[in-house]
Amino acid sequence: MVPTNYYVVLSAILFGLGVFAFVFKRNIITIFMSIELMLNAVNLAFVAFSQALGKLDGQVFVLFVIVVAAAEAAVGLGIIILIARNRQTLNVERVDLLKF
Amino acid sequence: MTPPLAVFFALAALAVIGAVSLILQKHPIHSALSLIVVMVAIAGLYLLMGAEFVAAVQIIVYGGAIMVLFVMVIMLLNAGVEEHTSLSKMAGAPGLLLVVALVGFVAATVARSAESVQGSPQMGALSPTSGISNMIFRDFVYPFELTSFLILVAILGATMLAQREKN
Amino acid sequence: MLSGGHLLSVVIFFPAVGALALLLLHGDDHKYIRIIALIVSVAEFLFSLLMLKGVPAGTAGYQLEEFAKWIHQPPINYHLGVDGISMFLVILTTFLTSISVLASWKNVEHRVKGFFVALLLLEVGVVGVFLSLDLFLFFLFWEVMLIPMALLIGIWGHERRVYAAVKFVLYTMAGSILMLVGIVWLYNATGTFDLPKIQETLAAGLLADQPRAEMLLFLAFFVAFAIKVPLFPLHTWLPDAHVEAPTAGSVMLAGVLLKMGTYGMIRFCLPLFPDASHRAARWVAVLAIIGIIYGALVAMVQPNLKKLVAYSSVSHLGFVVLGIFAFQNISMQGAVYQMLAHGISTGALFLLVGMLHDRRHTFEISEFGGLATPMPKLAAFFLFVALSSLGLPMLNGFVGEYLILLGTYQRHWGWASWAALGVILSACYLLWSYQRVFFGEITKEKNRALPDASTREKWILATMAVVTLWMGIGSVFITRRTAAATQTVIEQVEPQRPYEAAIPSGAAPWAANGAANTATAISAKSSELGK
Amino acid sequence: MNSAIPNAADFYRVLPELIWCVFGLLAMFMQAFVRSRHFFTALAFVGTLAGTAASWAAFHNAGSGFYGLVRSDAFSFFFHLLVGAVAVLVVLVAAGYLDRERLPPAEFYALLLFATAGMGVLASAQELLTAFIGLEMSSISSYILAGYRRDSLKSSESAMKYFLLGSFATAFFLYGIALVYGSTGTTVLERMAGADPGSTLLKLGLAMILIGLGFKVAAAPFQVWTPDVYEGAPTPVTALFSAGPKAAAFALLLRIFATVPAATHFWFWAFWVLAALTMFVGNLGAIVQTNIKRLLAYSSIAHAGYILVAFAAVTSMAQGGSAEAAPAYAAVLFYLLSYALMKVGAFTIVSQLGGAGEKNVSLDDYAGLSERQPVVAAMLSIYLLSLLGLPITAGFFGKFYIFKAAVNSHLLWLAVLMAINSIIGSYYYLRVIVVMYMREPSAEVAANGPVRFPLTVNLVVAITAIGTILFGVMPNPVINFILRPNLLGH
Amino acid sequence: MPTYPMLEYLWIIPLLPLLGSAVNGIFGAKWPNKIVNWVAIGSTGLSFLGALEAVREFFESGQALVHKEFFTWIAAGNFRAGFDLQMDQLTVVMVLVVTGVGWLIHIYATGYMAHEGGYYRFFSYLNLFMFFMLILVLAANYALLFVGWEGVGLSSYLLIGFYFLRKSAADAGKKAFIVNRIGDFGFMLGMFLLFRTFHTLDFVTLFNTVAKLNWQPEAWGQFGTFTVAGLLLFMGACGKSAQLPLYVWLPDAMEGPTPVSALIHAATMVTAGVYVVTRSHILFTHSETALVVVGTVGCATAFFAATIGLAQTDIKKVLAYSTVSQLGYMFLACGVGAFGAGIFHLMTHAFFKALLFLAAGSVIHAIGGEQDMRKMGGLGKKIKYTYSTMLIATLAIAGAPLFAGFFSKDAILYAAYVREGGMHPLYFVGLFTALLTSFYMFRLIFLTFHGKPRYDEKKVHVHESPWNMLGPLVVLAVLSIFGGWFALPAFFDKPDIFAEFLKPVFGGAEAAGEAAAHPSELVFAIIAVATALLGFLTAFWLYLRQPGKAESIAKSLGGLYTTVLNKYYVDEIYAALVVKPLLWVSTNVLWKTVDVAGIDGAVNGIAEGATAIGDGLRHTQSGNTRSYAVWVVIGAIVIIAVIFFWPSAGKPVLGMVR
Repeated sequence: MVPTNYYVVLSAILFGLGVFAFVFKRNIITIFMSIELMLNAVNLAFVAFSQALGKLDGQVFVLFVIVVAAAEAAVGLGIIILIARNRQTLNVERVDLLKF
Repeated sequence: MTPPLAVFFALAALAVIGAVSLILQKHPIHSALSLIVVMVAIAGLYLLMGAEFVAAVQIIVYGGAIMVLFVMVIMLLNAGVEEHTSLSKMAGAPGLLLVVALVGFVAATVARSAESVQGSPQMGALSPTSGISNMIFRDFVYPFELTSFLILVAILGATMLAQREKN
Repeated sequence: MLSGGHLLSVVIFFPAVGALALLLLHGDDHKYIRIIALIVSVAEFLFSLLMLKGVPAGTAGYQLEEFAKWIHQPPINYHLGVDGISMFLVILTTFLTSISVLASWKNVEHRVKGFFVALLLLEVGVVGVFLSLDLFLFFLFWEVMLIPMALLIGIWGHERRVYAAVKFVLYTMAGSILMLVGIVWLYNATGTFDLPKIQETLAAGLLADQPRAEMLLFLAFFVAFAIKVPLFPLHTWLPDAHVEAPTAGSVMLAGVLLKMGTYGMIRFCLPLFPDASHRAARWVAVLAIIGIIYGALVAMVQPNLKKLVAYSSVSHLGFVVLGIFAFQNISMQGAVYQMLAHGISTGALFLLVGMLHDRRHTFEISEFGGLATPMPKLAAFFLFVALSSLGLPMLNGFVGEYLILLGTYQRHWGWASWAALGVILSACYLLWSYQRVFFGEITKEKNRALPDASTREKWILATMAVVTLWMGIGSVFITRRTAAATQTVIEQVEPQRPYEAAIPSGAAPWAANGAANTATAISAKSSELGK
Repeated sequence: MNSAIPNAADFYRVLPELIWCVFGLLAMFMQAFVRSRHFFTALAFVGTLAGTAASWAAFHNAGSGFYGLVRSDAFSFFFHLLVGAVAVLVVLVAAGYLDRERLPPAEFYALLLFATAGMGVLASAQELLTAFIGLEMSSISSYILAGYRRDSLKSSESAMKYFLLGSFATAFFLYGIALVYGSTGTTVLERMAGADPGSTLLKLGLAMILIGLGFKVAAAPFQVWTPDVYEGAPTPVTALFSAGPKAAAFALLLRIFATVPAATHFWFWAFWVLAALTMFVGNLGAIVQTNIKRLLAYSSIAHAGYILVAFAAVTSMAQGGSAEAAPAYAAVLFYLLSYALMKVGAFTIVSQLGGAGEKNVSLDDYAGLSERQPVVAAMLSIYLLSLLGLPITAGFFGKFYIFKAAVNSHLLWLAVLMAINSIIGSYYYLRVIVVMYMREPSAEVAANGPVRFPLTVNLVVAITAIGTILFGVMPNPVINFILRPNLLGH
Repeated sequence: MPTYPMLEYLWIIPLLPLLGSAVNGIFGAKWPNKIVNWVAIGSTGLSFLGALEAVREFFESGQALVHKEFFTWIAAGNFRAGFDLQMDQLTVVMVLVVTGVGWLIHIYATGYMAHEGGYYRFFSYLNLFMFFMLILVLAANYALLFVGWEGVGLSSYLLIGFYFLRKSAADAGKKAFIVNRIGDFGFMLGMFLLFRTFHTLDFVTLFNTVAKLNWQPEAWGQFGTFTVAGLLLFMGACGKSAQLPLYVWLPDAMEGPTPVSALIHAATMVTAGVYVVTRSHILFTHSETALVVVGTVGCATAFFAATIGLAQTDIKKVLAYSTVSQLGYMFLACGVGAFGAGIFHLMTHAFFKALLFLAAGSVIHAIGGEQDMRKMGGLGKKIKYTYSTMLIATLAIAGAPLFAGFFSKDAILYAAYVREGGMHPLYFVGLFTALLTSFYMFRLIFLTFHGKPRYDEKKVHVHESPWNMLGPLVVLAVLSIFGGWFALPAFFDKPDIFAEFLKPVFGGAEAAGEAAAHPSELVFAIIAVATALLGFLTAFWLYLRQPGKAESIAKSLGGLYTTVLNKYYVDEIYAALVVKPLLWVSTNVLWKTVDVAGIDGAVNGIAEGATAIGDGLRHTQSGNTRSYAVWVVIGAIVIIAVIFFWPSAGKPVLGMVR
């Protein structure tokens, strides 16, 4: 039997890597992927907890999260396309018209 | 060590490696692929925890639908190797330190305190899947309905944003 | 507690009605706008005179009170009341407003409507400040008054008007926002905003055991008022505001707005926080004295006539603050009187300076010189006003200053002596500037053909002159009515500690117990002096 | 978990959301058949209004519904009215705007309605996941609305930034939920009441939730996105952002306090620090702005800071829902109301004066406005003075109640900091007024004459202005309502 | 109809000139000089008659002190200053002098000013002066007295600056007012102290309190109420009566028209100081210190001014310094407790000094505005009346026997000598001053009227003045001869009417001075006459016998002479030590540094600081999403840090005060 906190720590690490990726990647798409990574980490935590607590709702949450993620993905990619069309770049650092 | 533990470590290692490679890869398509690896690994962990329904959804929706969407977009915009700019002063060494600090602390805290979490470790009478469906359609019917609108919003938005100007 | 109709509400809000009437007028028939503004302001003045009936001389406490619940939670009430002090300040306000309207008859040419609307709204705010007995209401009027004044300065002012306007508002806000914190704190302590109630609660010794809290509260109020007065070193907004403001603005500013600060001290600082006042008195007095001398000296060397008058206000208001914080009935009376006198004489000075500006469009003294030849009448009025401002007996300025110094001397001979230097200096700067402006040969060709006072101006100035003279001779008419009020304040502030203790060390031995008030005390002292 | 199926009352309790969503759907589908802009405007107007009105129904069926996922009470009623009213006003503003900018109306209104629905959910959610869904509904719609002017670089950029950072923060929020769930075994707020405050996991979870919501309410140092997004987004949308989502997020925070004592334990100092930081960042940042939209954005950061002061006051009262905290709650609610009024009003005028493509949004374009359009200038001044916190405006009472709450719970120094900030604030609000009244316009500014205001916009301006003054003179009704003891249904 | 109408309505006396002033001031501009004359002379004349009538009634009513309260002027707390007039023997003297001499000078002025512009203005001011002066002498309390006190200061300001086109005139006026203010500073403080101690400023009550409650006099060096109050009042007196160190304004005041110099700066106003000191004699008699200071200052001034007088060449300046010197005599008298003598000298001095000025004016008038004696000479034959009257006045001031000055000055010197307590130095200095006095006066006479003309006889044709100018001269001449006979010294063994008359006022105070009618007084008289004669002879020798000798002596004196000629450079010293530094400090330190740079700088600095910070902040807003992400991370860290590590975070916080 695998102790719960193994899972939770793993999720924490993955979440952290997601944050890391978000900060250090430059390609908008990749950045967006890192968000997905973070969400996955969260899901892992949910399932781990639900298993530990012996409650199912944790898993239900995961489903909801996945749906939300999908929605976000759709919109996000839409926005990315828009940016790519307007700016001819996917480098987030080139998109800084609004500042100060 | 016990077999499940071994499996766990294997999958965990796989997930972490995937995540790291997502960061290290220069080309978005490679990042996407490594993300898929992560997701598969996580799906494996779900199975290990006996949440097979979730695992399935993970594979289908995430690994399938969403990541395909990503790949498609990458192709569509034929995004090349990410150029190496560092215009942001914050996201350099200081950012690194901060992020590490944050991650380190969170991980540590969780590690220390997570074993406190336990309840009655039996999954109840009915099998997870039917239980889940019960919950979704009774206890969580309201958010469930809301998600449907959420999807609508997404569709609306995607079309709205991605469509070319009429005039 | 409700007695006698709604006179005060009328006095407060009548100008607002007038302002509305003006707003309905068409923007560019200036003639009617001016006339209506004049009618309104004069009518307002007459209304305010009605208060004289309502406030019989010698009766302490608030008269003509009005009370209505306004906001339930926290309990904020529409509570008005008037006593001898506030009554005359209100009358001064309404009087000066009428004068200002007349004074701006010609020299306001663009956005005439807005100008008079602002002027009337300003009147509303100021009168409200003087009449509210609810801290919250008071604060409300206190803030509301800012905007019209700022607009007066900022729109119809001179070159650096914007800077001056913003500076004015920021300075005042800086003070008042802290006052708001103080007010809220008081509310938390006492559970009410009603001045008399708070007064009772505090008098019952609510803060007796926490001097620090009392001092902080005192400061929260005092700083706000000190900025308004303005007390050295918080005065630097004043020269700019005065110089840049249009004539009417300066008149209202000097004549009335500064008084709001001193009024606040009398009405809030002393009665609510007597102990803190006593502890602070020494430092306040020092600041006031510095202000007196400093203001006079700086005024003396100003090349700009209007700035000179502005700094003279700093000096004069120093006297008022000193008189207030001497905690003597006499000096308090003097302070109140000085407020009114200063309102009239400095107001008149600004009017005259404004008239010069109308003719020459400059305030630089060096631009004038020998003006007595082309405009003898104006020169005569100017001299008259200057004399009243430098405190010539039989003119209004003297009574206030004399009483203040006399009273202060009873408290502390050193303060009075230093302050009295201001009497010398005021003569210096006023006469010197007067000489440079009016005496001697004409130096600038432009000045040779300047017109003398027009009929309108003559009437304005004559009115001021008459009031000046009347206040100089018939001062009792006013002091009789303010006596009770000031006495109340003194009683509220004094019982905290016996008189003796209130004399800081440094009082001369030969004046140790000068306040003892009976012949026996005198004879007792005679023997002591004999040794 | 009871096994009864949802009854009618449950649906009454979420009626506003339902109506908003349904009308959203209508708008979506109608776009295929109807071209007329007016139709959609009318549709959206009716929809928002109906939904807002429906919150009466929800209020009359007070109580928790859907197995305790949502609760309808005075509190949720207040927020439904608030976000609903904002939506109505935004619809009116947008009508003219979309027309001017040649933007498709249907999607806009649909998204607006969905966003409003999402906020409604947030306001009445009793369970974290539901709240999360609501949050996402409003957020995702907001992302799209921000980028609604597709062809404009700024608009699309603001959409991107809002989206990326927004979902970043959402991830934190979600992680927080996960941890809380882990430590308490539930996501239903009421069931957390008994949670052991000592649990580290709970601490961390609540911290994460605070991070997520802190981002939504633009508390420093999460405020970074605000100016950019506000500037880039279409101005009516900006108006919505500044009022709606913020209010909803604050609503959720208050809910959490009211029901989870542990939160109040952990969050007090966090709020103290956030409040101080936010006030200063907002005000100091605003001083140097020359673009009016940006300036207002910073000012809204500052105001978030003021509200956080009230939150600190709430938390410093040991038990969230207890009696002595009531005034603090009232302060927050009243402030949000007044703030929504003036911000919407101000942005309305800004959007109208902006002209085609929002060209004229720099301060210089406002020089001499009082000469060109005296009424508009006067109205804008009213909002600004209210933001500045001058008496006889709603803004003053809002600030006053917050002062009161702060002093009441001995947060004297926070009150003083707030005082200092309102002085700094008064400086830049005055600057705008000064520009409008006291500066001569440059030649080309003077050249483009008065902008005409369509009826709908005038209506909005009138409503907001009157509201600003009215609640400044007669706050009694509102105050009495939000000071009711059973505000949060306990 | 009350028995003594004039005493009942005492206010009429001052009011009349006020009316005259007002009428002339308001309407005079349009009127011809004639009407202005009538108003001016009429009003003053009537008030002179009123005064006479009042005095008659005063005697008739048995010389009981008259005290009338007309209305309350200022009242606050236990302080009351009423418009109260009183009349006692001292007042009688002053009122008669003021109205009488004043009236004469008015008449004289109608001639003198006939050709000046601003005629109405002049008389309006002059009447105003009369009003305030009368208030001053009639006032029944210090506050009201102060009204007159400041008022005369004002009128002298106006009259000195009458030729306001001349900068020197305007300056002189300003100087006079400000220097007086410096004195008033002391005067006010004196009043405050008195009120603090006695709770009244009313003469009668105050002095009675002192007398009845038998306050002990203060010994030398004891600074009790009496000493301090006395000295403070005396400070005021110094300002008004041009004593050291505040005398500087009087010589400059000669910028005013000559009648003004005669009325204000010789006869009446400048003696106000003496009046105040005598009026409050009881304070001084209670304080040895105060008396000594008064006496010494007076004596010193007398000598100091006389020395300056020696070298002056401007005829009016000479007279001015002689006035200062004579005032010194009066204070000397007060200092030695001979208040009666002081008043007596005040009166006689009013006569002959007014006469001197008027005559001088007549001379100036005759010679066409020239004031420099070096450009005169030999006028004696051309303007006989002026000459003779002026000669009489000179004899009087020099103290020639049987002339007014002889008696008064003699009385003072005698009192100074017999006063016990080492006052002898004062006597000798006084005596020497008498010598100087007669010298410079005769120098004036000789330079002006004798010798050969030093002016251009073709241009200037000298003419005697009209009768409306000569009339007053004659009257005053008569007074300067017989005016002294009111107070015959003891050796005439006739009653000293004047002293007797004033006794009710000064009571015991006089005892010291006048008490023993001592035969030796004759000796002193002779000595005095001898010194006067010596002075006369010296002048005679220097300026008639050997013209030019004076210059050579002056040269031989060298530096000393120039110093004296330049009035010991006192004005320059004041300018260098007081005025210039004050202006410099005010401009550069107070205004430019403290105000503009300091306070305003700080305020604006704060504003700029805030802006700078704001500017810094907005640059963290780099527009780069990645750095924004870092900010979010920072925020996360902050919150977590606070929640986990903040002291006292997480504990129940009810009732914690922050």
